[in-house]
Amino acid sequence: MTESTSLRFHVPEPEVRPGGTPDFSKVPIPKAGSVERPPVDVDPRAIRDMAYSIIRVLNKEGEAVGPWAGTLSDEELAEGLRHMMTLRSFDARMQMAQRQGKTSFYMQHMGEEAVSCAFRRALEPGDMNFPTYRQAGLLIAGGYPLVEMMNQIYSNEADPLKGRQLPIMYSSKEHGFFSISGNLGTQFVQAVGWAMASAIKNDAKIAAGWIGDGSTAESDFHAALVFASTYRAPVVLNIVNNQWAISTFQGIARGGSGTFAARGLGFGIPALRVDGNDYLAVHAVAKWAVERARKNLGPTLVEYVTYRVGAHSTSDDPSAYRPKTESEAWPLGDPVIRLKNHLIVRGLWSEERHKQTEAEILDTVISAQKEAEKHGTLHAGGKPSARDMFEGVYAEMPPHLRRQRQQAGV
Amino acid sequence: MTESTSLRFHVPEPEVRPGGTPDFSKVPIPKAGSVERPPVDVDPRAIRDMAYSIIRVLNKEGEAVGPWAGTLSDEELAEGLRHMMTLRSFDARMQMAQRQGKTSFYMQHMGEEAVSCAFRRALEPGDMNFPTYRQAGLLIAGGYPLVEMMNQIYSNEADPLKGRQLPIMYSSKEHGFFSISGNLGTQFVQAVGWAMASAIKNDAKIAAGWIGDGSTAESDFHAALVFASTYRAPVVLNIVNNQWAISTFQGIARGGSGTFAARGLGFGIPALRVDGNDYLAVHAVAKWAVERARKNLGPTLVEYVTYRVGAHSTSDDPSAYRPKTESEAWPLGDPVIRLKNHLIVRGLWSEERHKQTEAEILDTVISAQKEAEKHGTLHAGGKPSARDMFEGVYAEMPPHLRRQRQQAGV
Amino acid sequence: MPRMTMIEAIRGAMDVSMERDDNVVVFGEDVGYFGGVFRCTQGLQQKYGKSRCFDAPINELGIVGTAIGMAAYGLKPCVEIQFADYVYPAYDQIVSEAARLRYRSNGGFTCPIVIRMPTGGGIFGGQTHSQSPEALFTHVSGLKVVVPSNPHDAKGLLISAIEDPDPVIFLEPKRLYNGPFDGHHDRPVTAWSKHELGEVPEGHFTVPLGKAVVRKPGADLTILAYGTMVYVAEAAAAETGIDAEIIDLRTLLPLDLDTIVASVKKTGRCVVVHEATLTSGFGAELAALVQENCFFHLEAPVARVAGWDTPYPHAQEWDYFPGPARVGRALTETMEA
Amino acid sequence: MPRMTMIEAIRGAMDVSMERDDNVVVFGEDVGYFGGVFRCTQGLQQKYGKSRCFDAPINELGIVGTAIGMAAYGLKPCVEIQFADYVYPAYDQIVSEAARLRYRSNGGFTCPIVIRMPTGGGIFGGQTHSQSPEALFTHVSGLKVVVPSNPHDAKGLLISAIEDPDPVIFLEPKRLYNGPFDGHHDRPVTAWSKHELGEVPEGHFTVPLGKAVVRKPGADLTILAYGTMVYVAEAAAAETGIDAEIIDLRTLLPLDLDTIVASVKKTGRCVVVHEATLTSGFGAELAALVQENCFFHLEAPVARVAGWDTPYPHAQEWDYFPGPARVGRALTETMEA
Ligand SMILES: Cc1ncc(C[n+]2csc(CCOP(=O)(O)OP(=O)(O)O)c2C)c(N)n1
Ligand SMILES: Cc1ncc(C[n+]2csc(CCOP(=O)(O)OP(=O)(O)O)c2C)c(N)n1
Ligand SMILES: [Mg+2]
Ligand SMILES: [Mg+2]
Repeated sequence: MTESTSLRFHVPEPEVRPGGTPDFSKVPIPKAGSVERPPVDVDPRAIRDMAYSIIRVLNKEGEAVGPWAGTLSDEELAEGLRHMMTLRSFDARMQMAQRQGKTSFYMQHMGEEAVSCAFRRALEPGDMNFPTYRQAGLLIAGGYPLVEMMNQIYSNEADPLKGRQLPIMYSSKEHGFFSISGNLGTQFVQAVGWAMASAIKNDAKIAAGWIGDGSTAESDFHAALVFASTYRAPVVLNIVNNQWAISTFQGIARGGSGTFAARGLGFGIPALRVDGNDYLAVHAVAKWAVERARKNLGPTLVEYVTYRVGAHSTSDDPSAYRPKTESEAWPLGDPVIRLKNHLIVRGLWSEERHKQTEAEILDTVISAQKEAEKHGTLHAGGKPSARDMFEGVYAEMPPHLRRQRQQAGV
Repeated sequence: MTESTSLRFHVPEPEVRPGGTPDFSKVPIPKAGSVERPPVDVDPRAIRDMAYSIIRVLNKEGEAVGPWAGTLSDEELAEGLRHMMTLRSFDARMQMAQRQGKTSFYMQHMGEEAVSCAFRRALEPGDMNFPTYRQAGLLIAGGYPLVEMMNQIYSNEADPLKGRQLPIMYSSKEHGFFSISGNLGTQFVQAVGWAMASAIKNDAKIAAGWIGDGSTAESDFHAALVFASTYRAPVVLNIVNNQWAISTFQGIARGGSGTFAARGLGFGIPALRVDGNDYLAVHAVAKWAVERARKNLGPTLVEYVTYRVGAHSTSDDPSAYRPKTESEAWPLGDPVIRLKNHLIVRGLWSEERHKQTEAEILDTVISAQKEAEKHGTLHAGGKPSARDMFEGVYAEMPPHLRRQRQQAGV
Repeated sequence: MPRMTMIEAIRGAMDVSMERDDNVVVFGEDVGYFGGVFRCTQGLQQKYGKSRCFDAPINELGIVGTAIGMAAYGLKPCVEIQFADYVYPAYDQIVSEAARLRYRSNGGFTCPIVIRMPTGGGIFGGQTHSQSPEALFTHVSGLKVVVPSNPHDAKGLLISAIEDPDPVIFLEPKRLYNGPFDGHHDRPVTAWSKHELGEVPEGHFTVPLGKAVVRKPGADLTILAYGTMVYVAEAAAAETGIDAEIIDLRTLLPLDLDTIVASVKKTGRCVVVHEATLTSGFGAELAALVQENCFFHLEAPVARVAGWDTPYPHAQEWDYFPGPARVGRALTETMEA
Repeated sequence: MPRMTMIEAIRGAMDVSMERDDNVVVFGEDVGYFGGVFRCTQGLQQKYGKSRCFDAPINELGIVGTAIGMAAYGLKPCVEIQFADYVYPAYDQIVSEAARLRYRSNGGFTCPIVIRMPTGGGIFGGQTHSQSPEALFTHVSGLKVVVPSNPHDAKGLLISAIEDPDPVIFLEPKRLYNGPFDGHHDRPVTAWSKHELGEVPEGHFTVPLGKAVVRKPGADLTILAYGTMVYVAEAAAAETGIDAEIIDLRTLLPLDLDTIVASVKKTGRCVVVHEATLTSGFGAELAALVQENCFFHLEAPVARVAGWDTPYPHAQEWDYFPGPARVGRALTETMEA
């Protein structure tokens, strides 16, 4: 009975490494418009295949096609483009500010702007996101002031978080943006708890959890799916698959499952995959999932297929682990260009208008930056006090902290 | 766009509670022999439906039917029956011993004997189980001495674990039985690590992980599936679904997924469900999964559908949360009776022989018990020394423990 | 005043809190229909419905993680971890999330949760039903850590904990559930119905967090204890005849240092006792604080009596448990030093 | 002897160990092809193949859990947790499993694993890249806890840890990776290439676990430190002119109590410093032990200088970090007490 063959250890590897030629030809990309749009109360078992496909709306010609098209008005689309352009411009300025030593750390969204910007539009006031560090579009599309974001990034005297948090770890209850943790995955299950609370109170608010491809491996991901499945929590569980987790390609987290969306199948949770670089598709799927949650139909798992064009963070240099030109070979293109082209095809936009908007946005970002820098940057100008460091550990400062503050002489 | 409907909180409930009439009519039980037996190198995606069915071999008439029949010889079947009867007899004696105050705690297997007893027969020497507290059949079917088990249960002077562990938390490397933890789930992922090690060393040994239906909710379950899927570890991942986790019915852990086996689908791991009260079916499926592992085809997830007839442990009284007669209504019957009937139908066994065997086994168990009790029971007779308590924390005793042992005066 | 067990007192605290505040919800493994393996939540689901008291999947991370989300929403979850030994899967959610949420969001989000768990040994529970992990929480800024020693305090402290705006770890010495236990396992135990601290006010009342209490005034030596060890200390003092002042800390974080310092300055000697393993136990913090604050009043080193630095053994439970004899020896030695 | 950074020394220790013993395997997040975010494993995959050094999914529980299984099989896994701040998801596997496996199986199964992780602050890493969780491990019987302070020790201790038959938590002060850091963030840092402790023997050598070392002999006062704080202590002693004896503990569990006691009995004064938050930090255990063992030799209370009891802040990093000024103040006060 014993097999004499000896076992072999298998470690998944990306197709190419630095020096090789990027090749995404094995990534199946369905035609735009080809994936059905089921009713929101569909039986999850009837749509299992959707976990292995990709919902797309914008075709190569820049047209919006198929059953998922048409969820946004012309004005909303133009505004959406502005949001993405603003996020990109913001990122560029803040990357530069970090290089100039104005802050310690930054993380950009290059290539992934559509995901958070379009998702935000599907929410209502009172809904709550539990974001990772790569969804600042939720704030920008939600109208959160750029200056406040910068104040946080600079840890300056006007920082709404009093210098306590790492740059970009924003928090705004009013803007439906839960305090970012920094520990991967932890907030996915908290989103489920928040949604459960809304159901317990018979309210109508829903939650959205966010997680990266790499972080789906974390235990909190499982906990979130278990609790969401059991209590049918009104939550949208978003996986942003940008192909990389720092230096680790998505195959290490995904293993033999084919897709990340497929993880939902074992929980009876509808699982959709969507072109994350297609603003229209992201919005349409978000709207579908949000509607399900709001109608008491329970959780939805959504995988956004996108690509992290930039470095992981300002501490990272991707040329050490992937070909420099990989992002250019990425088959789903650039979300800003794709929406821009769509608007041009529709006659709602032009190259000139785009350039002009770009310049306007840059002005806005620069003037916000100037405003923020009046309040200081990490190592210069106004900064939160050492006193602030002792506040807020508890609602009321206990005696031992008061003694320590005294000892610190602040 | 906002739905005015208010959300409702959903908590799954079992069909009946104490006072109600047990009703399993909604549990679909496929006919014995009706589920296909794919080749071991089948593409997992081709057998997704098997996660929602139940592989069964023994039919109502006690015949072995279908493609999964025929993995065991007549002698092996008779021996299998003896193993299950021994486990049942052992359980009865030890339950009683606990009530007599000879030990602090016991957990029995009533109704689940086939799972561990039949699985053990599919393994080779050198393979390793990472069991929970409800797979003592692995030891009994593997020939581990009953006296040793009892010495451990009694925490007596001959206890191989020196009184350090809770009763029934056996450990035997020689018998391929990893030290039971007591913390649920933790060992599922350790099994995967053990299997990875075998592959790393190009050996031929495989591992088996064990977990209960309730414990699949734990994070370790997810970690195990992620690592097993990514590294294609040679491991059989066993879920024993005995319908209850203490007072909690399986619907709380399972949520909307339909079955526990379905959890494997999102990982690209073949997932099978099997009649856990059918010795022949358990063995056939175990053999299939073990062969896959040994042939470098990677992990298999197996759900054993069974029923916990007894209390969770000697600290539990199930009449507080489920109808007393629920186990009688359980549609998959009793594993001992079913194998006995099969052997009788086959002309290999008889009621008389069964009674006689029962008596023989009782004798064996009682004499083992007498032997064990010579070495003491928890509160009487020989016991491990207080000195033993300080040993084995580290390979070499560090100075602080030596000081403490001295202080203790032992 | 009615007399009751600690289980009844704890249940009463949740009952009162759920009655007064719709936002209080209770969940955990087996706590719903069944009412918990120690029956602390018995009847709450029947009274308040399945939305307020329900069974959770066996995932401690998920129990605490969802509770944090609920608390951010505005609820006040009071969750049960079946045994303190099983809290570690939730450790990241407690340490990285619950404890720091207020701080890192500058008060934008808060986390008023209570995490209850039976703790301590003395029931032949072996390694996985006997641990006392309090020191793993007292090192975490942002948490409060409470250990009641009797039904009266258990109710009053638990109500305070539920009403507290910050996360509270609430450790229930399971050996005390049914009666005070003086460490003499071979003698019959008094029931709470025979003990004055079994007297518990009906309805709402609180025992404030952060306040210790002197259980027995004394002149010779101060014993710092909490939970089960309060009674062991009483027994040891009685047996040695040493006139010890016994302080029941009740809250470990934040600690009532003033009460401790006042007592040690008076007695000049101090013995700390706990069930948890010695090294890096909470006794280390107590000894460090006492010598820092009372150095020039001390006649002898602060002594610690604690569980040995081994996993909690099964058969050798009474060799492991810091009983009256061991505590008594430390008292005598400290008096003689 | 070659001079090298602490990163190179740590890499060298793994290299030597993998070379000598086929059973040594190295894995963790980003440690394979890329060689780790701090590059501690750079080149190991290329040299030893993907079966011996590989990337892991982002699941710390799984990293430690599979390592335990591998160790039970007979391998010697040396795994990396990307930052000590991310070890909590693996806490249950470490505390309930790795630490107790030998004990509960009476030696039938053992767990020779090393869990490496960058620790400590001083790099503007905020709450989630700055923590010093050593005290959360020193309370756990069955673990060993090591904190090197220089390239020489880092290599020798890591080789010892890998060869040790029991689980070792190996905390690498990331502020020291490239050079000793005396706490003066506004001054240029010396590189290890300019420091004698940057001299590291080639090939195999060990520094034994459980042995402290006197970094600087002195007569007036004993400073107990480890990791980054060794250099802060040196700076504080130099600046105050106090003739302090500085002990670098190197291993926290098991602790080299003899070296500590001998020194304090000589000096009569003791200051303990660490980066971790004060309450229930490892300094509490040190202070408790010192007063227990040297009470009648002490001229002043044992003082502790530590991180404040708050989460690690970003902007206020240098207000939080226990720098030379704060340590110096404690030295002076202890001399004057
Ligand atoms: C618990 C935990 N482990 C490890 C890290 C370190 N870390 C930060 S980001 C990152 C990669 C995350 O990848 P992914 O989830 O794909 O998100 P992405 O960065 O691509 O958006 C890692 C490993 C962390 N922050 N938290
Ligand atoms: C981490 C952890 N949490 C909780 C428990 C308490 N506990 C012991 S058994 C059990 C139920 C387990 O149910 P299941 O997994 O279905 O196994 P079964 O007992 O039915 O075989 C619980 C909650 C534990 N031992 N470990
Ligand atoms: Mg990613
Ligand atoms: Mg079960």
